[in-house]
Amino acid sequence: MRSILPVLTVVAGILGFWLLAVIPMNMHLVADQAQRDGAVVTPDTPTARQDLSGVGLALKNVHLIPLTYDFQRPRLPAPQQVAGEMVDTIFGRSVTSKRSLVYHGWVTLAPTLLGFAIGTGLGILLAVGIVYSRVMDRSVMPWAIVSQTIPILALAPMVIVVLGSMGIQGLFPKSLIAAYLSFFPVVVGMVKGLRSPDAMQLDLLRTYNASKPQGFWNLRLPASVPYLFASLKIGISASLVGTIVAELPTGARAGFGARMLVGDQYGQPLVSWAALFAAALTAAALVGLFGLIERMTLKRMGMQAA
Amino acid sequence: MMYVALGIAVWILGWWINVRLANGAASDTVSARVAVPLIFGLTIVVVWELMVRGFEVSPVILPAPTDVIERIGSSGATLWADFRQTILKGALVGYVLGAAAAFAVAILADRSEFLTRGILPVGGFMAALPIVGTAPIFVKWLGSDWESKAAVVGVMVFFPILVNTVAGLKDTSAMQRDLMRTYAAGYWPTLFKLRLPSAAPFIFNGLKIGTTLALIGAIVAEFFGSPTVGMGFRISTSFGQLALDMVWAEIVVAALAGSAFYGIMVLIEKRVTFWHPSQR
Amino acid sequence: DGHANTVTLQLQWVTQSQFAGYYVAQDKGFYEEEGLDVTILPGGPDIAPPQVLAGGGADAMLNWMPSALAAREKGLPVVNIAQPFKTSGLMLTCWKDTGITEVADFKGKTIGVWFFGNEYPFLSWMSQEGISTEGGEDGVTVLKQGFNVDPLLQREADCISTMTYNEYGQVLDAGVNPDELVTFKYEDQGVATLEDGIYVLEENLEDPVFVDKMVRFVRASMKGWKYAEENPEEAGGIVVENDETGAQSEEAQIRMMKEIAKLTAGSDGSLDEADYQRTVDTLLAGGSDPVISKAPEGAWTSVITDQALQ
Amino acid sequence: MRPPQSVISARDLDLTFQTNDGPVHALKGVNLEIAQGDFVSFIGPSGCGKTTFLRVMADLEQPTGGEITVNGVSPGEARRARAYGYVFQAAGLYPWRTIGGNIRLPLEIMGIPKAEQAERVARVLDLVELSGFERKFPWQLSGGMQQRASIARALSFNADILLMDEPFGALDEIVRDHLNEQVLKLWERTGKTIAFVTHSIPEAVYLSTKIVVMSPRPGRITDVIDSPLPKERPLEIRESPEFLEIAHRVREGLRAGHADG
Amino acid sequence: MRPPQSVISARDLDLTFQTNDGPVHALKGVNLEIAQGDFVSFIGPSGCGKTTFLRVMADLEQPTGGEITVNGVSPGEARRARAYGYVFQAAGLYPWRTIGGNIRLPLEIMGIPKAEQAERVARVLDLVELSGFERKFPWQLSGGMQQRASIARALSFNADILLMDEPFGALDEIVRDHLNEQVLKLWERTGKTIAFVTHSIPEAVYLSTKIVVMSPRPGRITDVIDSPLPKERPLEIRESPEFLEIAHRVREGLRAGHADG
Ligand SMILES: Nc1ncnc2c1ncn2[C@@H]1O[C@H](COP(=O)(O)OP(=O)(O)OP(=O)(O)O)[C@@H](O)[C@H]1O
Ligand SMILES: Nc1ncnc2c1ncn2[C@@H]1O[C@H](COP(=O)(O)OP(=O)(O)OP(=O)(O)O)[C@@H](O)[C@H]1O
Ligand SMILES: Cc1ncc(C[n+]2csc(CCO)c2C)c(N)n1
Ligand SMILES: [Mg+2]
Ligand SMILES: [Mg+2]
Repeated sequence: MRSILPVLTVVAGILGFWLLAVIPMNMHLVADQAQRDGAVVTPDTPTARQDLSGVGLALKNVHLIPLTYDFQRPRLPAPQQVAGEMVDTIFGRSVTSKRSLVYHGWVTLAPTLLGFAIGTGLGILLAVGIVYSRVMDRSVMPWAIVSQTIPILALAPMVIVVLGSMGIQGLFPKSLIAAYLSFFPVVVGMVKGLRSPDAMQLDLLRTYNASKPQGFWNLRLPASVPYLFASLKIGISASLVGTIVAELPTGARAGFGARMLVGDQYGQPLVSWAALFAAALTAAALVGLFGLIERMTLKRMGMQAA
Repeated sequence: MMYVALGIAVWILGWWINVRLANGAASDTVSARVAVPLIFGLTIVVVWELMVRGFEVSPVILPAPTDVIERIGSSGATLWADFRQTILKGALVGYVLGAAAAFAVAILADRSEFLTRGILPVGGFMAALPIVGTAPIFVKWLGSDWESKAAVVGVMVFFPILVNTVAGLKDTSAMQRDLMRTYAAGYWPTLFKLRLPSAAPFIFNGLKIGTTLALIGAIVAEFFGSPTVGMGFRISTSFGQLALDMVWAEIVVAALAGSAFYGIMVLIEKRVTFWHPSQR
Repeated sequence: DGHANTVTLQLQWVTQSQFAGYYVAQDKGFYEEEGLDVTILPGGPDIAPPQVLAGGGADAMLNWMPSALAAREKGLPVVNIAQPFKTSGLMLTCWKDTGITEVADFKGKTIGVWFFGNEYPFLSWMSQEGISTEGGEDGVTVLKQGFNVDPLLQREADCISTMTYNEYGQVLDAGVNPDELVTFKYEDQGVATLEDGIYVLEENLEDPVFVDKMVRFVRASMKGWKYAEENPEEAGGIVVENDETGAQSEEAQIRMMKEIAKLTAGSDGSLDEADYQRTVDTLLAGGSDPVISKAPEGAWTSVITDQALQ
Repeated sequence: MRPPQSVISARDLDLTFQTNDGPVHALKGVNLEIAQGDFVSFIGPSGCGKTTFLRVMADLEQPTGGEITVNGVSPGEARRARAYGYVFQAAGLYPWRTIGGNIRLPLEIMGIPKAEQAERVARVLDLVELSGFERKFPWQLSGGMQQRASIARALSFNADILLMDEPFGALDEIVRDHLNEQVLKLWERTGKTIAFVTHSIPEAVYLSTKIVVMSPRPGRITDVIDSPLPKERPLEIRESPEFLEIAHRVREGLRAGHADG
Repeated sequence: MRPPQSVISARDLDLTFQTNDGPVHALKGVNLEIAQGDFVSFIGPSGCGKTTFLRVMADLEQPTGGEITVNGVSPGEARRARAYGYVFQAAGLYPWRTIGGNIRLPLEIMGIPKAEQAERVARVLDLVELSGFERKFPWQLSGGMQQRASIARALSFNADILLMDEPFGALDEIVRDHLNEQVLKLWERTGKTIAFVTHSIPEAVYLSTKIVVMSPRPGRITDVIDSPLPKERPLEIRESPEFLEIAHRVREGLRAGHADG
């Protein structure tokens, strides 16, 4: 909570920069349009204008600057345009409407959560395997790293087709891509966490002649909780990115990914930008939610949040 | 059926060898450490080959590893050109720029608690912007060539490096800082002689995460507009042509390059942070 | 079997009036009249319809013939069973102020081209004109064009690929006057290739049950197309209703439908062998790296349309 | 059941660690008998093998030579029979468990019924004077209190042998004195056999019936001193001549070990 | 330049920390004069403000009341004039620097020429008997050697005052005895003024010309004992009656502090 003022300051700084950048970014397009509409523009041919920078052009055509903030097809939309579009599509529509961002948010969120659950479960299982089995540790870990160097957008269509040919469609294929992206941070974090007990804590259990499962439940698992939460927070936003990536090859029907694509294809940058920001807000909200659960859990466990 | 049975047999054999190697007396030797993952990978490849043959999977759905290897052999020049365009230009330039920007901002943010508190959450928000949304925007702004790819990469690697660097710069113990104070050391000596060295393990953490992101970013951004060369270009074009052997050849190159990039970072990390307990 | 009356159709792009005939047939109950239960799968930038067909995810797909023929050569025997689009809508759109007036002026210019199997017509054309696509003074610099018209608007490219019914309209929507532009329709250049045909897997055609349902499918689809041609307003509305992204505007889809109608106008669904031959000839002329190495055999059949149009 | 005389008996014990820099001879030719009810302190310079010896008794390290029995059986069997409680140098409480939960840990693992667990926890908490802190988390307690909790944890399951490795190393002198008194009382009351590692000469002399002086490289026993001090030991005893005399002997032994080490 | 008599002079020094649980009165009404060449030990139970007092002298903490001068000026000025060397409880060597590099650190910061740096490093390494270890990294040395390196680091820039906060807390008795002897020698040889925090009564008595006994809540000075022991102090002096007598007085002072604390 103490962060509100600093965050607002930084956001204000970014908004200021953004507002300034709108002018040179859109100047050429605005000048072209203004000329078609009969305004006087210097220089007076698009090719000549092409040789000027956005700032240079703006200085020569100060009267056109206001137009850059209200352009229908901007390179860089002004902040208030994006905000307007978001307000309109989030609050201005019934949540069941295809034109509501809330509806698309849910379309994206559902596979995100499912994929996250799958990825986290898989990640934890793998981590347990890696911690308890030398063979898994030595053979699987390097390939887990390699798996993350594969460009997922290239793999996603094939995964979708293969699953589609098995009659699996809808939520699950997207979830699988989401799981693929979210399992890795969980594996890495949980391996670290499960290995975090020091030699003395392990020896203690040995003096009690505790079994492996007892060691897992009483020591390794609780010790890994802070690491788990750190990974969950990375994993959930990775999962969201995975779903959005998967929304293009599933036939770009609905969801944030589809909105971004279609907005881009049909010359509606505001649709894309609004979806983009909505996606980031969703991720931030999810991360915040896990932060909250983390704080509550660690408090109950007597460990302060890191 | 024969192939399937053979596949299962190969799997069991590979696993058995690895169990012997990993638990055996020589398990800590360098060769065993390299051999175990290699055998694991080889097992997967062989099983993949056998399954593709056994189930007669169409090559336009999943090519056999042998086809992919053949393609790598026959298209070396193309793969190399794509590698140069995507990795050496897009990914590397973006990585260096992103890392440099992250350092600069981290050091700036670090000068004031206020800025740190403001920048980290906003940075987290920016990092959550999905690449499929940002890539078209950068292509629109910076054109189709590698510059826009470098920008995408820069933005992607920026945040993890920033967060880790900020955390690292904060990681000095009170005693280490007090020591500097007793010497009446100024800001810069403290930065260079204490805080940067002690932040190095964190910084490398961010740099390592950045390596895989850089590759993925550069490749994926090419899907949204590119010249007629590049790994992402080739993947998307070949996929449209159903030349899946080429798609997988590029994926193999990407994985190799990514692992090598990561490995190089690990080596540098070992050299620079040799003093850290995790490296001893 | 249970699939005797179900059809899954894979489109090659997101829901838009380019596919109005199918949506109309669905909406107006033409499929139902034929006793069919049809599922329409929208496409997107990462969907290769032939692959979906190969994977068994769809019974039929829409595709451009160059791409389909290339898939055939890759070992995926797809067959054209109907050709609702008579005319090609593909063209290059250039800024007039770049000085381009004829094809020879392309030299030294930058041109945006769609890849993903759709680059073949362009490459064949350039090769017939003797223009290199490797850039330089005497060649054209090719950009892999994304999904929008920005490279032209931002003047990163001098020309881009557009469809008469979609991207060209977007350029105009962006405020550009038609007289600022020069267009080169493939149709006019004699290098048109067949677009938006219906394709199925060859092996399926041996199954009379499958053939029968395709006959009904094509018949109903063509009915849909003809209805759409005559009622573009209604058709545009139906398309927008079916667009799950909620980002399409009815106005744009109606306009698109009107343009599409010009392309489907001359077709009753059957493939005109002369068009086919021109497509193959164009592709075979593809210079050093031709799309197809030899004239394909059995790449199309009139069996379905013959029955459907009885 | 167990031989009444020797609780721990080591004969010619050897332990060599293989390290990157070559072998480290941590224990060499160690012979020692500890009788039922003994309080044995191990003292010696850093690296002389005190911890290693304790860990061998606890089956946490395997000797590379010689023989050792604990309660007449091998250390491994003794461990599986839960024959001893081990107190580590640092308290090592699990931070996610309350003090009560930490003490309950061995009881849960050993499958002791819930009702009895509660009762035992209450008893040992009382023994180390921590009643009322059961619900607190470790970080809510001072270092000395944490250390007492860790002793309570080792006492909770009533093993006959208590192995304590520098349990008070991190505490200040006054708190340490206080805990020393409490350990002595506990020992008297329970009759346990205690093996105790320390760096402090007064502590060793004050607590023990037997002081084992060790010397490093290779780790070996250089002197075993049987204390003539009575079982009743007020703190003031530390200024008595007998006390100073034993302390002097220990110090000499230590210095000799250091000189040739 | 500097007043010959009083190197450190505290008058009515007060320091209150504001914490979540309310204010902590770490120092209250502290008065103390330390003369040039004194060896002053601070002893007292945990939390009585020893470290805080040292940190105030070093300008690492700001007093909330009273006055203090170091070399006749404020602690801040003294710090900027690099008037003292500070030795922390843990060695706190930077792990990425060699032993030589660690000792060179303050010299680099103070802008001392390269050639002179090398010469000084060699000299202080010799002083703490670590010649030959210049190239080693901290973790390659034992705890005692690390501690000596950290003392060398504080000596390298030749400040008049040495502030040492429990420098030997983590070491074993024998090594500690040895280092105590060396510190004494160093003090004699250099005539530095030393302020030394310890928990060990014998250590305080053995080393000091002046022993300051402190007591907690609020942290205050309860006794200042001037030692009658001669400057020459063999280790055996610790068994002499004068020594035991002073030790007894310190212990009584401590116990009193604990009782009412
Ligand atoms: N796991 C190990 N691997 C290798 N060497 C070890 C290991 N444990 C201990 N040693 C070495 O064995 C010797 C004895 O160590 P030990 O811990 O028993 O000493 P100690 O007497 O307990 O010392 P301290 O008083 O410092 O605790 C030391 O030289 C130590 O470095
Ligand atoms: N930065 C701080 N903030 C709040 N309270 C503090 C701070 N530093 C010390 N204290 C409190 O001030 C009191 C004196 O602490 P100080 O560290 O000076 O004790 P000490 O005598 O050095 O103890 P020890 O022997 O344990 O090192 C303690 O109660 C401590 O909790
Ligand atoms: C990745 C990709 N690029 C281009 C096309 C070609 N194409 C066929 S129909 C159509 C829509 C025109 O409005 C386009 C662009 C494709 N299918 N996929
Ligand atoms: Mg030890
Ligand atoms: Mg202190």
